[in-house]
Amino acid sequence: MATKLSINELKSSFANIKGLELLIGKIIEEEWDEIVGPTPYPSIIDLRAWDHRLLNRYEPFYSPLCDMCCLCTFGKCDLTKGKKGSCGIDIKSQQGKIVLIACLMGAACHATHARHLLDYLIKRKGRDYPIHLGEEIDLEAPLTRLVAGIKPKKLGDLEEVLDYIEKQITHLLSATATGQEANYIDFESKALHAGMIDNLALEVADIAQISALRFPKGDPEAPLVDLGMGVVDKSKPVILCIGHNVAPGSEIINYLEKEGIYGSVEVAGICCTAHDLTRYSTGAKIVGPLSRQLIFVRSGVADVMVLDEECIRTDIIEEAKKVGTRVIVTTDQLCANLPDMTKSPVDLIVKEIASGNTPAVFINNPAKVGEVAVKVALEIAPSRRASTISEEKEILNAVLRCRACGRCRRNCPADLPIDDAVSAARDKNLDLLAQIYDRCLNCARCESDCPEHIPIVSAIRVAAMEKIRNEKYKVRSGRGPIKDTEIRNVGRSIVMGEIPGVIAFVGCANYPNGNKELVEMADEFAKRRYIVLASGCSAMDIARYKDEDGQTLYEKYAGDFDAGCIVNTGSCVSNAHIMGAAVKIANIFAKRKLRGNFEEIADYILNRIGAVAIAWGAQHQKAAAIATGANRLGIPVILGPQGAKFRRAFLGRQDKKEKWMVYNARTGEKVYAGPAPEHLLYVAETKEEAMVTAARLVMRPNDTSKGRMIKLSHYIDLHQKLYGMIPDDFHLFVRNESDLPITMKDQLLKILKERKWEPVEIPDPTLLERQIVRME
Amino acid sequence: MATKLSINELKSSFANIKGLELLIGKIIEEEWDEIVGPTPYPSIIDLRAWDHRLLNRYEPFYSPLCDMCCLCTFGKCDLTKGKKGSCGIDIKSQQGKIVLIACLMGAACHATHARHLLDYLIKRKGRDYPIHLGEEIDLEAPLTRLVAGIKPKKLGDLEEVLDYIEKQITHLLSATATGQEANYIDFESKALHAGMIDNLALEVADIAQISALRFPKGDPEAPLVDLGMGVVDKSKPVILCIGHNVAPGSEIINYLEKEGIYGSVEVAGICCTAHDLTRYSTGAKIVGPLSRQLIFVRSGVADVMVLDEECIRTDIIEEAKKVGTRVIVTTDQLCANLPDMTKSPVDLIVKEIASGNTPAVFINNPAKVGEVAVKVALEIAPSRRASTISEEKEILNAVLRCRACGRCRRNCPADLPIDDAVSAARDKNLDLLAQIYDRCLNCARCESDCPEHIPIVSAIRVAAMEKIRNEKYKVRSGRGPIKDTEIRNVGRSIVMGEIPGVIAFVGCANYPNGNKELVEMADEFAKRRYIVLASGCSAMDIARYKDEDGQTLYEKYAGDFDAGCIVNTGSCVSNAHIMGAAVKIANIFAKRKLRGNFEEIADYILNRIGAVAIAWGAQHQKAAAIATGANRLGIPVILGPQGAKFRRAFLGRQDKKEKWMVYNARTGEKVYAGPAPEHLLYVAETKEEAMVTAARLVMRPNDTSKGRMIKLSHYIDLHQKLYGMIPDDFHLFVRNESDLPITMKDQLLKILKERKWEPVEIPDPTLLERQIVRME
Amino acid sequence: MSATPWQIADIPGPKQAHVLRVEMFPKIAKTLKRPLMVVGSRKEAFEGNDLEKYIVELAKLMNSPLVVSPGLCKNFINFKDIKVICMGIEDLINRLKDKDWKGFDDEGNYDAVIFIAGIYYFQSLMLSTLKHFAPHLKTFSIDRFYHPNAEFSFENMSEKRWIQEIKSLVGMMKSSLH
Amino acid sequence: MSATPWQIADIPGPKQAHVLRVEMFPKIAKTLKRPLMVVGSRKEAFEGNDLEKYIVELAKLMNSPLVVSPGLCKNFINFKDIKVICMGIEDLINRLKDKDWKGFDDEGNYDAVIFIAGIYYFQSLMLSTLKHFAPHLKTFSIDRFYHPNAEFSFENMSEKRWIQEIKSLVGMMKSSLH
Ligand code: SF4
Ligand code: SF4
Ligand code: SF4
Ligand code: SF4
Ligand code: SF4
Ligand code: SF4
Ligand code: SF4
Ligand code: SF4
Repeated sequence: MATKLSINELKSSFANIKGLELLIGKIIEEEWDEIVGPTPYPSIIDLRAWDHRLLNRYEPFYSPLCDMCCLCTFGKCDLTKGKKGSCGIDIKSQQGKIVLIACLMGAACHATHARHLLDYLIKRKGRDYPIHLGEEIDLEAPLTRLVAGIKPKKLGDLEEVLDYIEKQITHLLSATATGQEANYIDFESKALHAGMIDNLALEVADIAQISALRFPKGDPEAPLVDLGMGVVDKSKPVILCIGHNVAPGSEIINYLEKEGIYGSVEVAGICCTAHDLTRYSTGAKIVGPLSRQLIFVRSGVADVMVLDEECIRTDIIEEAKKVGTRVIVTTDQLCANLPDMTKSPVDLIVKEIASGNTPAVFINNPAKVGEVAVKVALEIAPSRRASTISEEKEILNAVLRCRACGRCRRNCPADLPIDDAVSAARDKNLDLLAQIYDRCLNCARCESDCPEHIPIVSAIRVAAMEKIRNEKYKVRSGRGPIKDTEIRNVGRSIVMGEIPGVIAFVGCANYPNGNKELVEMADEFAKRRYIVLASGCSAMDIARYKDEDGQTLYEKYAGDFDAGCIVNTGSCVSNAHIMGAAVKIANIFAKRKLRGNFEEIADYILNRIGAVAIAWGAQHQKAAAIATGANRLGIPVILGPQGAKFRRAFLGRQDKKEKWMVYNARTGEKVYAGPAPEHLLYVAETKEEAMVTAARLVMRPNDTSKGRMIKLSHYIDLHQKLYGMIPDDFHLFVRNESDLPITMKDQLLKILKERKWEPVEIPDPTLLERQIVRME
Repeated sequence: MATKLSINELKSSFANIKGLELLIGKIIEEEWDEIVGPTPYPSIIDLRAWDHRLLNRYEPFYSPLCDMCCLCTFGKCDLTKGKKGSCGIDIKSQQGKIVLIACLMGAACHATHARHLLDYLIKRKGRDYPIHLGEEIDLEAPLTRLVAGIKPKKLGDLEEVLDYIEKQITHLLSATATGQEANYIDFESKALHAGMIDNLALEVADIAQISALRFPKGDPEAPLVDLGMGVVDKSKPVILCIGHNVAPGSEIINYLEKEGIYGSVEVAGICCTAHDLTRYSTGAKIVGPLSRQLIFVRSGVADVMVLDEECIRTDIIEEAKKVGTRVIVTTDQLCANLPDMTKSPVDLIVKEIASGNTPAVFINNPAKVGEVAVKVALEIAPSRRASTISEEKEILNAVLRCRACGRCRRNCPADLPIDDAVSAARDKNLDLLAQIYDRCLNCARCESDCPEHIPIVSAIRVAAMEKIRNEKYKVRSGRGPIKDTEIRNVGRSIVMGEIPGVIAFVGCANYPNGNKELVEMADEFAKRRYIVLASGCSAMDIARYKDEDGQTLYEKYAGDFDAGCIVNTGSCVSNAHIMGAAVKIANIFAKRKLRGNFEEIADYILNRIGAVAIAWGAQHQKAAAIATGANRLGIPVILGPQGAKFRRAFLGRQDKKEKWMVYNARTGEKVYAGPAPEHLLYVAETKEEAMVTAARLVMRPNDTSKGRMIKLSHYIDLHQKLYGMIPDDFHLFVRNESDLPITMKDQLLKILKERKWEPVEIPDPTLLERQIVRME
Repeated sequence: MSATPWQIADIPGPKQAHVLRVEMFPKIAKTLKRPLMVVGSRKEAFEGNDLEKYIVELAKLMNSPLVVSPGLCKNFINFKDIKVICMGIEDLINRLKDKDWKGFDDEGNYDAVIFIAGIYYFQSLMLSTLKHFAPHLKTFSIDRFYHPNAEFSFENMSEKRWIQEIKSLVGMMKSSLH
Repeated sequence: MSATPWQIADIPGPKQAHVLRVEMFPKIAKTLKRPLMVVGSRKEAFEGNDLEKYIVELAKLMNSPLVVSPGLCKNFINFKDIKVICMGIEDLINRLKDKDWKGFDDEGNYDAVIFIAGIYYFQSLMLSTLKHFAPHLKTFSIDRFYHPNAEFSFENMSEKRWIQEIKSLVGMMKSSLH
């Protein structure tokens, strides 16, 4: 402890990582007696053999978005059809490199976010503040135990995990420079490493904030909170938080509470910060995901906008200024060329901002942000200049200029028929524009290319005004981790296959057709008694629809980790708990050791746990990182059609029998186990394909016959319902007759005979030689 | 020390950073009594104010290489003429982001290289091994002291510097993701931070290896060693090392020495590893820079090729295999999908490789690499299959297929008239091809696009065979840092301007017209008694030319840090000593405090030290990082025309008087100090422009009249010689009449009068308010 | 109506599709030995017309099986005398790029793929995969968009005009066979 | 001889230069109020011809000063009746993109810039800067390369043909003035 004190005398932020050393020793030697597995804190190459195994079966499939490379001054190099760049690289390796860069950008976001949070929480609560996720959660940090090989007890213990993460990110980034890694397989191995590192960072961030702030701790009955474009009470002063880091937002609430005026000021959020605000306080409100950012800000409803980090429109400060909304940026991730007033006295800052002298400032201190934001909001709210009817008229007048040139559509990333909609609006029909509202990403690219400078997104807003006003939904606030008790309840059914699968809806809002398809998918799987999870923007978007009874899915289904329920884990960082749940099953139900034992656990999950993630609107580099991390752990991911722009999938080949051999751990024999799961990362063109593919990808070699029968019957049923036919490939998933759904048995048996099907054994499946005679 | 021991029991590579903690306390409290400046271990925002000052004067100038952005699944977004991307970003900020990514890739390379080296050296020598750079160097780590605010005594002390670096890189990378930093000014501030971090990593790497290996320690008379395509003795077994990390190469030499056979096996290198091999042992040979890699490997002269990291052609393993050269890759940066034999016994590996069963392997252990490489080389050398005359004929036959389609030229990054050369060769004239050899980058893009599949690069090799054989040069082995005594000798003359300037030739070999122009430039400045420095590929390329007397510049000029000398600092990481020399002048000569005192020192350098770097062939992301780091420290950099592909320059505007105001520290007044230095980062189209620009950029507000007179006279003289006229702008650099070169005084005075020139005061210049009343 | 990528920034590089005019197609089609028609999931394409019918006719005329993206295969399963395979397009492309793939009839890979009605950006990337990794295949887009990543592609045109073009394509194919 | 970027991969994006034919230029030139001619440093361009002479003539005909890149200004300093400025091109571009720049005669920025004889890749990027950041300027390349980043550019052509074109350009300009 003396050591730690001497460190505290150092002012630099870097010095914060000191003081850990003695503690680590303690944990390892005294507090966690689990034996250390083969790969604690794995280096880039420690898990390379596992990656190569995966990549041999699930080969990288590249769809280059660009044929050129422009990464060094030899470029641009044209890499079309076998041509190589000046550095000798070919398109495959170059695409692998680009994918790795994307995964690293994503992982770096989460690592930085985690570091910011941890620094903040340690400053507030101290390095010794305990990590505690609630009574029924002993396995507090499955990924940290698994990857880092430590059992974190205190906030301070997480610092060394972040040190490790930052080192790995640096080494991986280095490998993307010109003249480093040469082969796409090893680029993908590195991307898988980056993905694992990313997931670890997620966990660090979320368990830190759950422990130290007053978030729900794995509570299936986390409260229902307000969500939607219409939930903000404009009669009150409004503070809008955008981003991912809850620190400034929570300090706003702290300050309001301290002053006793919480409730008379609205605190609302967009993107994951919104999730975390409601986890911090049920009085906070969620406006919506990224895809509602621009329209909401343009409404001018916010008095003050507080930006933290990630997923913030680059032009949002300009947009805010236009409607008189004041802006505070709060982290080193987004300084926006604004004056740094961190060290100025609060009253001066408030005056500068409120007067409009300096309508946007940088304050790198969450507590100060809290006070300033509230004071400014209170001061300027009375004179707020929300959008007026005359402005709306002006917008609709601008629409008259449309000359149907079609440039807006051709610049729209979703290829939405916005030109037709604007033309129709010109002819006084606003319906098409209002329809676009549901599918629109709020990206404003249409606007950007309109030769008539028509404010198209504003026109969409005006056309959908009625809809927007009525957008009031309920979402279950993010509960965080799955309880150990829940794992004990369902672990067996999942591993045996009797719960047909765990389907997680994750990632961003870049959907091909708006959020409704997401809702339909979640509903379908919940109805079929899969376990449904959701996080991030997807968790919000699932709430953005009501059924005939006026209920959102969160009202319709319970929030347990159980068949037929829908769990909102929370913000993007809470994705850790989705991976974590799989890991927990392996540990709690199957008693597999976690500590530094990545390969074995991933092998377990790949072969036994029917979990699949659907990132239907994956857009950000973080989504690439999260998905790739899930893949390394043996969890397949399905992307929407825009996901092809990540440039890489991991695809299996049903038709290549030799790829589907596993060891039977009981005998050591290599046996054919069928294409299960068939792909690790797959891009589906439509929701129909996504659903049927998910139902297929939950199948695992370890399924019992009863489990397989259940999974197969959903697969076949969904296939019939959505494709109109029995699947061509169902026989590949039938090991013996008892795998067949009873109701269709005769019909299917006939087909099996036609297809010359023969039964195979159900192995105790593993890809790892060393699992063959398992010592436990 | 007990702490440290408990750590050593931990196996993970990560745990290596432990054990430092107590030491730091010691250093700070006991061993370095310099007061801590304002910014030890600066965060991203600690030096932002300095950056904004620089960026206000030297505004970012963007030349987009691509109008589109493809970084997330919203893309591609077209950003032409004011259009914004789906995330709201405009082209300026997007370009700032791309520049930041490049700088980070570069910084990550150096950080990773430094970490690899340090881990290796600590493993060999122990964490307590002293940092010692020779008798006349007390200021061992100017950048570390300046930036980190620590005085490293032992190898182990450097670990925390790398921790810091890795953290900064991660946070900066995070800011490049979609929806983070919004403004180009702050992207550039972050790029400057990345550059500074990069330079710090350079220093860590080089002082560690200089201390722990037997490198020259700042020796002006470091030995002359062999360099050139013709220096390798093919009659011996040949081991070729390519890359930047000397660990495996030095272990090859260790093993040869141990076995007593050093001298009977050739150890040669390409790229910076070659520099460092000769620093380790004068018996090693330098083949050349990156631009000789392909041709040399195709010659088949190497029996074994050992690859470490950075600047390695992605296809070089395939090329080596074609000529029977065996390959060992050695680091996590380049695994190349090769089997990991790190843990196999040496004899087995040797057998596998030598037999050709597994001609290329991955061995992640330098000592093992050393042994294996030697044994394989000895075994296979007798049957080496070097290129034969019949193959050469075959190549020249292929040339006959040329149909003069011109595709080769249009795919050549240097726009070389390779089509004409091949056509001429078809008509039996090989001269043009041989001329191309001198300018060719060895990138093979021409070949890659030839519809006739003519092996163009091989044809160049054959045509230049005679030249290649005779390429035997001498280069002074990299001496590393500048001695404190040298600084004392010349510090004053530099700061007063009486030594006209320090010109450093740095960076890669992507020259517009081959290396000869580089030689001419270096010669010109050395002749004029500037202090000339060189590093990396440039230091090699300066040696690749002999004068009438058969001497290279290294033979012609002494190796001191003094007027009219040429210093080879060494490999890329030795660039740290170029920055370091400037810092040392501020500290040793001017007694400015270093510790955590970045702003003041950078301000000092910018206003007083006439140093300029010329990166004539800057190609790699590392070059972008190094240059940007130099810029933050106040050192201008000139790039060759390809450098425009980095997409950003920092340009001053002579014609805007308000941009050139400085404080006079003596009085606090703001005074006009002239456009000195005019630019921070400038792309010159030709060597003439580079030379004249360098002569202009060495001018500093602090120059005494005598110093300014000397600088001006070189500037005017070079301008007349190369441009044919007196510069339009010389009057801007004349503060009073005594600044004028005596020999031209009358002529110049007349012009001054025409231009309505008026004298101004020579200030004690600074950009920092707090320097106005300086306390020392 | 010009040969610029439908989505403005969908510019892959120097290699971009040759413009395909309807009247060129029958001639080209004759040179193909094992063509494969692939229908994507751009559902709007099928509204208020008989596109399915023309597609099926075309496939029959070319003697090609029909792979239909899962989002739309229901529209095709009731046609007679035509082999309809309901399969994810990415999965299909992954097989097509493997020269040694056995095809749907075990007789080997195809020699040409004709795409229609795909979601533009997704289709573009699938064509990119084939452009880079399937030198053994010719690729055609007869969608209403100019697809730079195809080897031959229709120009951009309106939905209405496009249906006309498809109709006349069927007509020309018929007469070219007779 | 086609309007594809001279360096194959020099494809910036959707916006690429209109092809400029010699006969179009005199007409366009008449509409320009303050043109500026800029000569780059592609030294080979000046070998074995009188290019300097034609350039000077052209500049005079357009009433334009001549900015010459430092690598070549020696070739131009001896011409009479023409203002030759020897200035780094990047520095020049940096000023040109500033609408408020005063120009070389203190009368303000120019309205058009005509480039010739630049090093291709460098020239391309300087044109890119103007394309993005100088909407107030028209840019022309009359070099022998198609420069996509210019607003108007010659097509690719051989050195020989190009000199012919420049000559006839001078001729046409002359007769258009008389
Ligand atoms: S990294 Fe390689 S492919 Fe990319 S631009 Fe540089 S040389 Fe070309
Ligand atoms: S704002 Fe909506 S309609 Fe406009 S381009 Fe973006 S997604 Fe398309
Ligand atoms: S770009 Fe503008 S003018 Fe053209 S169709 Fe769209 S809204 Fe109308
Ligand atoms: S990779 Fe992206 S930035 Fe580079 S050339 Fe292609 S589209 Fe442009
Ligand atoms: S990062 Fe922004 S500009 Fe780039 S592709 Fe994504 S949305 Fe477009
Ligand atoms: S590309 Fe080949 S055929 Fe064409 S000119 Fe060059 S060498 Fe000759
Ligand atoms: S190898 Fe030489 S000639 Fe060929 S493209 Fe590269 S630089 Fe040009
Ligand atoms: S100078 Fe450039 S090319 Fe040469 S070794 Fe260093 S980074 Fe590589």
